[in-house]
Amino acid sequence: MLRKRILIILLLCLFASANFLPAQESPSANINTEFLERFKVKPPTDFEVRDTPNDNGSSLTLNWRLSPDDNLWGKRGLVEKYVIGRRLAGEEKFEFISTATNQSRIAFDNSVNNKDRYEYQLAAYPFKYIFRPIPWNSIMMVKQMERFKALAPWISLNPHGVVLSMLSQNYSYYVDLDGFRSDLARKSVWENFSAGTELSGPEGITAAFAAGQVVSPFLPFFSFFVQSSLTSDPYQLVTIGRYLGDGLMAKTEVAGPVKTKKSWLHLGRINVLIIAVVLSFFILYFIRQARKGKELFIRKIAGLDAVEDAVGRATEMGKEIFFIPGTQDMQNIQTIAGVTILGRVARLTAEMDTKLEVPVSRSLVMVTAREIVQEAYANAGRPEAYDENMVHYLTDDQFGYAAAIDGKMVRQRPATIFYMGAFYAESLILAETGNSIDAIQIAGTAMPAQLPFFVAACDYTLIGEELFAASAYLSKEPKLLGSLKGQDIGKALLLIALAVGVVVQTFGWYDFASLFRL
Amino acid sequence: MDSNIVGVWIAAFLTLGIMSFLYKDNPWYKFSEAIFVGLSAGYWFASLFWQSLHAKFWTNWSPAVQSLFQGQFDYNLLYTGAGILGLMMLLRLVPPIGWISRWPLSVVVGGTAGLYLINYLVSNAIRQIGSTIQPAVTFPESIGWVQSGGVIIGNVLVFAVLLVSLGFILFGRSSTIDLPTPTKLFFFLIALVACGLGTFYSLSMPLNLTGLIIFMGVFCGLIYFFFSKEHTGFFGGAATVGTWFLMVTFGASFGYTVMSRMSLLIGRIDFLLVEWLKVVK
Amino acid sequence: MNFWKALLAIDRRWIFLFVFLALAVPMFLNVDFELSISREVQGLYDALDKLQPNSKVLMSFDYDPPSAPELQPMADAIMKYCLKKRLRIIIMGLWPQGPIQANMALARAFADKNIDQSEYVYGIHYVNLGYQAGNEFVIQRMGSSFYDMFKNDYAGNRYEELPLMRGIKNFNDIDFSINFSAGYPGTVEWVQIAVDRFHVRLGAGNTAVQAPQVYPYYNSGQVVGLAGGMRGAAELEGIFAYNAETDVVYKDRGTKYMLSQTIAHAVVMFFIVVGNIAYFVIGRKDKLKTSK
Amino acid sequence: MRREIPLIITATVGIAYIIQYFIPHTPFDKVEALFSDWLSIIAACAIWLGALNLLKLSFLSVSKRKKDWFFSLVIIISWLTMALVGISEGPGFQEPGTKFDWLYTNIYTPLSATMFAMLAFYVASASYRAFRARNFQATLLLVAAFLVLSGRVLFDELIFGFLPADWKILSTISDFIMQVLNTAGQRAILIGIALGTVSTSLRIILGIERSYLGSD
Repeated sequence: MLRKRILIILLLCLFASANFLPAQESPSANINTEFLERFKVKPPTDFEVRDTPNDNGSSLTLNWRLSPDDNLWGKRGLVEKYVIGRRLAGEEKFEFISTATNQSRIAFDNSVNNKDRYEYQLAAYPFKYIFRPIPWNSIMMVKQMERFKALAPWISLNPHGVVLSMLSQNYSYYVDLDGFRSDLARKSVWENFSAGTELSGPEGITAAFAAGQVVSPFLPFFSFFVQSSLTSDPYQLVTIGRYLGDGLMAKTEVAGPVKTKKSWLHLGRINVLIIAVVLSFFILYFIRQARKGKELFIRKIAGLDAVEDAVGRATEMGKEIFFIPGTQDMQNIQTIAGVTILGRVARLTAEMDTKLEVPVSRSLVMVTAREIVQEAYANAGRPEAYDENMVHYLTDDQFGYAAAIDGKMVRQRPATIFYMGAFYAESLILAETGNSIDAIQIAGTAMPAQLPFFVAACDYTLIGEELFAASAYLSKEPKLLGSLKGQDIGKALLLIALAVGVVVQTFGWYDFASLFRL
Repeated sequence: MDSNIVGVWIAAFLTLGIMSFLYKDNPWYKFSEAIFVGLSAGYWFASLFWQSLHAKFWTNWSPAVQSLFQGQFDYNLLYTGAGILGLMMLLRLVPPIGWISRWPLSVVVGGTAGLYLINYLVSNAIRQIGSTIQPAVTFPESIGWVQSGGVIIGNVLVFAVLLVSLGFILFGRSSTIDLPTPTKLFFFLIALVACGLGTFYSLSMPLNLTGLIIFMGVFCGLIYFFFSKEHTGFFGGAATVGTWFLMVTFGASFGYTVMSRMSLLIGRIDFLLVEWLKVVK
Repeated sequence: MNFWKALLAIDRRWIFLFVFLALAVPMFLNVDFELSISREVQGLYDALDKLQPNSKVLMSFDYDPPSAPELQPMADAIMKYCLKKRLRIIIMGLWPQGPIQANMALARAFADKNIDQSEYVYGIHYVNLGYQAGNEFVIQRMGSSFYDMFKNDYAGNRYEELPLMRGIKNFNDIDFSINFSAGYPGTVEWVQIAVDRFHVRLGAGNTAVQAPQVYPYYNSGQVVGLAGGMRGAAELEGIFAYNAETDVVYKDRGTKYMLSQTIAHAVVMFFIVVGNIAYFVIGRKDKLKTSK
Repeated sequence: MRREIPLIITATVGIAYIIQYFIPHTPFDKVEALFSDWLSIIAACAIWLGALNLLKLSFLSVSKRKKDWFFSLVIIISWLTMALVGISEGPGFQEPGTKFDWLYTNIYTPLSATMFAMLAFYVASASYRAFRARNFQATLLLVAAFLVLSGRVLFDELIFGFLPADWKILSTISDFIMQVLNTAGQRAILIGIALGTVSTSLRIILGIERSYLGSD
């Protein structure tokens, strides 16, 4: 295996030198300098490092102004990215941390701790160009090199030659100078960067990679190979790029030293804190008031009057009433609200002596609904009229439930149908059939996607919060009434803020909206 | 036979099986549906097994336990707690001790409540109010033809809405404004002229009323959901305008939902015609 | 029974058949057209366009096959654009099926002959972190550390072995984030946590059912761009195709389905009109006193 | 014991999440991180529970030979197939080309997609038989829906194609509805829901609301 590889490498060397030897004859120092000058970039300015405010001391913020060469050249400019280096205060060498894309002015270092002091340096990194990857195949390689030469005639002018970086399928040995991702690449780039030396020619690179698995013989222009120690890995050359060398990076002054701070209060969120406290206060205050037995006023909810009329209509016609409490289980607050309204409907049917039918899709809902209907009949003074089979379970399956109710509607033709609770797509099927049998339909749900269909297909709809308000009104439960009232105060405060804010803002007096920004 | 071709035929068989329900309920549909129900539960089971329990719990917990045997304490040992709570959740399948599942449930409920309290307050209330507070009227220097069309339509609509709501407040059945009818009419006439001039003005120079319209919608909509005061007088008028905004909103939702549903069907028809029958390229 | 009553009493199955045919026939037709681009789609395009090559883009695929007809065309187009633009792509999913849909989008992009798969290396240029259970808590946790949520990627590779992920600690290291969402958890959760807590720049692709609820977030800038439903997909494909400097084929299924979509809308509108005419001709049924 | 401990847990976890938002200092960040990790594992178990529960119900149905027990058998078989194939494939079970992926692409995808695509038919028939301009509100709704429906497809191009190319009248109107009127209405709903959620969450954390614990 190893032999085979040495053979391949030798062969490659042969090919490569055959390819590049003529070019070697005319390397011109002048052109090199000119070339380098052309690609030299200016460093970014005003580089500073601060503690990232309002966090647990795990981050530093780096700010800078763009290098003047960033975004000069057409759309892209000369700067490909910014390279960030960091060292502990007092140490000499910088360590590569990460890169930021060109046009960026800010970066975060999230890999710091709260104990140490850090210093930073930033460098603008010039572009290099990436070409098509080629597989590990010597003949292909030669072809590719030819193509590459055609694409990049300056190859012989570049003193640093071509860099081939390599990828094995096992990432731990992966070297990608393009992305600076591997530890090997990291080290080399940053060591040379911090030492201030330019990578001149293959020797520089050899030195950088001495600790790694650099095994290739160096050719004048065909820089180097990196080899994985895993022998069975199929190799793939991924990038061939013009490598300008780290020496071309334009570095800033050292910034720092800085240390992170842990904050005890997130200063940007004080407005949220105040609003949350005020709102919670009102909600809890009104719940307390309601528990003490204070009457809390709730406006007339028109949908509840419609309930009475609709039950009356069924009575006149001598037909049944269907009540459908949605397809969700008892822990859904919409189902709870729906079942509360069922209590009201049941009381009316008991008083008017109309037949009520409640098909449900959850066993727990069935149990609760039976209790509620029974209680309503007892309160109306007609416990004997209650029959357990008024409330019956059909199936848990969403569409199965809809289909079963569909069939019942067509057969029994109820005069009035209530839909109160949480509904999904089945709402459509139910409301359509209900409409086709000319039933009066009253719906109530807080499902935003189903509300439009109910509004279009039903005679009356309790929209969203109206459902909860209705149930609070009917159940007289202090916790529901109190919260409703507390929310109303919250709404009133927000409405006032809104009105004042818009007026103030329209006349351009004051940036009122910033109170609500984060 | 190529497994892909077999796959496409099976997929078509099942697709048509589900669609056969449109004709009427039948065994073919029930069969397809049963496969769907079983398969999707199996899918969740396998998916969660590898992607959550294995990747998340086991890979953290087992090395921690191993290192415990070597006498080291690992922070990841705290995952034992999660493991126990997860097991408690599964105990719901055993009714006599099913109540124990309330413990993990209350972790979920508590966490969700804590997170939601802040999230909804911040993203859905505070930030929404903040971005509604903007100048009601702006005068953009230049806007394109298309936008100005929208602005003009918007202006006409707004003036119409203003006019109608003013009419409602003045003459509505629940109006509490106690003035002689001629005076009311006079006010209304002034408003009418103002609105007409405004509309005309907006045709000649686009003033952007987006801020005002959004403000009115939010304001009136919130008043509709305000339960501490009867909907009479100004409140009644505003609430009525609020319902109009809500209705337009529902109309938009309606349109989008129809669009969505139809897209899904188009996707299936595309499968039948392109991938299965290959009658369309 | 008069004509209108008979018309309304028609068997539903005829309607079903009619709809099926109305949607199938346009599939055989091919039209090309220039759609007007709405501001929210333009916003999404601008945000992507401003990104520099090698910027890190987080894509969360929060949908499953039923919503794919709407969201897949968007995902395909954006994936193609990001690959061609050499953005580094990090894929994840809050729905278990999401990462599979992401792979489909990748496959579709690489099937384009102008995007050469061999130029893109898994782990360096794109990564699929897979699904994580926990809904919005996953986003919340990613705010402090991606690694803690995704110790392994989709295929079981370790996080630290993925070169792309090594430099990424949390949302601070992400330049832009896109979310394809069909419901819960989805765009709303990303806005509430990633945007409002961790200041991520977010673009969204939504099913049409969800899109209207996302518009307030677009208006307030919490979402920088939004593509809703099939129309959003077609507009995205259009704007990419119009601005593309490459030969990548952007106009794909979103554009192709648009004609069927048009017919579908026409059918629904026609039904509503006919139904309502019949309703008024027959005469309204006796009304409730309180109903408005 | 059955109620107190869950209430204490709920309060602790809930308060931890709220405090963490305002105080980034340790230990609150650590506590929040720990709870989040736990939560996602519990969530996974909860979904697992659903999957197992289905299996349990189906087994009961088959063993008691209930009506349609054959289809319950189909459920069990397909459940087992998917789960076993998935688990036997190892962590890379979803990679393209695996058996699991085959099942997913050719069986799961068409079934789930078709299930939801059926709604298109129902929408169409409901639009014919149920959506009526029965009052002013419903009329407004339907008009808005019409404008949006027509503006989001090719009516501008196909019907008004004779107009100058940038006169997309219907698109402009529907853009206006979506970006302005819809935004306003949705925002009112959002704010209302937000306040409701705050009060419900507050009640849950403080133990005032206990309905999630069920009754015993």
